[in-house]
Amino acid sequence: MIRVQREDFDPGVELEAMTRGKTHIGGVTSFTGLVRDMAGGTAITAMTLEHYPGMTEKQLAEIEAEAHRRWPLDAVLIIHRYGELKPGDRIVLVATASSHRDAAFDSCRFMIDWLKTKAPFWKLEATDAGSHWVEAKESDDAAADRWRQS
Amino acid sequence: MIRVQREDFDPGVELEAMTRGKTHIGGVTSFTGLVRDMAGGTAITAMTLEHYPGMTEKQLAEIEAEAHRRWPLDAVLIIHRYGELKPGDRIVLVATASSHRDAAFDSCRFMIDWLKTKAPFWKLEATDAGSHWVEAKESDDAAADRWRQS
Amino acid sequence: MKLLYFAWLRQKIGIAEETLDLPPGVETVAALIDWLKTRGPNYAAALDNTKLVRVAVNREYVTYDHRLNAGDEVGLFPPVTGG
Amino acid sequence: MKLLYFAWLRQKIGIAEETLDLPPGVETVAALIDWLKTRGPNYAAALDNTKLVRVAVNREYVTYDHRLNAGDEVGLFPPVTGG
Repeated sequence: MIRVQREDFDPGVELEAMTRGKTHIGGVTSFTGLVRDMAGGTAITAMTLEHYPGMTEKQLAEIEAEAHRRWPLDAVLIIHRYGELKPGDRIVLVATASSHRDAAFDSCRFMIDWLKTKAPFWKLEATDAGSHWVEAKESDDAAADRWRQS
Repeated sequence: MIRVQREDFDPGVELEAMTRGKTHIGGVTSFTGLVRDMAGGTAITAMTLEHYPGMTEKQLAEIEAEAHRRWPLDAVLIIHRYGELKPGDRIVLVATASSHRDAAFDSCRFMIDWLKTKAPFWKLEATDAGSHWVEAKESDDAAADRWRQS
Repeated sequence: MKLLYFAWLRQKIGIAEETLDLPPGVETVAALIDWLKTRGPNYAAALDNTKLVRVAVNREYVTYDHRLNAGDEVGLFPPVTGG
Repeated sequence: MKLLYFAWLRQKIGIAEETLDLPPGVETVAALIDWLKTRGPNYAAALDNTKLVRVAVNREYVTYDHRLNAGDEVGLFPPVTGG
């Protein structure tokens, strides 16, 4: 399941809903991304997430579908927020459930790695010295490349 | 933090408590293990987890300490239940928080892999045909071996 | 054709979206970007370094040699930084 | 010395724990297990296949050549299956 929303979410409620009644699930792996209070030695006062309505959902749905193609998964969840956030706020939750632990871990990591390079979101960081757009990281491209199939 | 308990736990509450006030954390990876309703084609009606009080906590604390030695982690959580559980019930939660996504993923997987081969817990599965002790899996030994350092 | 701009690309151009007819002779994404750059210094500044300009047509990523159609929705934006 | 048994090893032996003096001549884990097997068919059945018997002394894993002391807590159990 895919959700793009302004509001916060409760990881406990979401993970519970994801597995409820599916007693063949053996494990759930999740990654929650949070707004950090510092970036490159500068204090962050706020972070605004812009997205591309319509395309964002489409890209996330493709990532979800790709995870299902690659691993035997019983459930997939991606929730990503947009709008203005504060340090410590939740940004994203990705979670996968499987009867196999390795599948749950690999697919969860795959999804956050791909999301970071494919889902159209942009972070604007506000500091006391003004605001600036976060630059894409080469390490994120490298992380996504790990999952490329020949 | 380590907890060995009979009672259920709420992953949302636990993950929230783990990161509260620590706004330098960038990501939290968690793995929740659940009781599966089937094992080798047989329906499971209940699962009883036995442990070695005192040693279990000691081994989990050593796994926590080893994770801190190997990765830059801001918080570590292991909760493991014992006693009688039903299909769908939570067994274990392991979670790690870091400013680095790769560290959070690797350390979380390390902890569950090591826990499965080192923490003194034993599963007794009940079926309509009687109950039996779960046998250790070679795949778990192989998973733990991934993390051995030369 | 509908054009959508995001993040600093949107800020540099000064608008979030615009609707226009596909200009004569503009058949590919690359040609569209070259043409947009002639529309003013704001467009030129935003689209100067095409290494930093990602393009989606109808909400799917495309390469610069992708051929455009009259009714396309074209999104132009910097490398993404979500997650 | 305190001995603790767990899981099917406990069930086969029939007790969860017992306290006894380190028998004369028993200096290692291996010797202790050999001695225990002489105490009855329940012990022999539980400890027959030492590939399946893990040993902890004072709550730390040890190998079979580990040397025992009088006040040790010795745990004997099958390979663990938690998580």
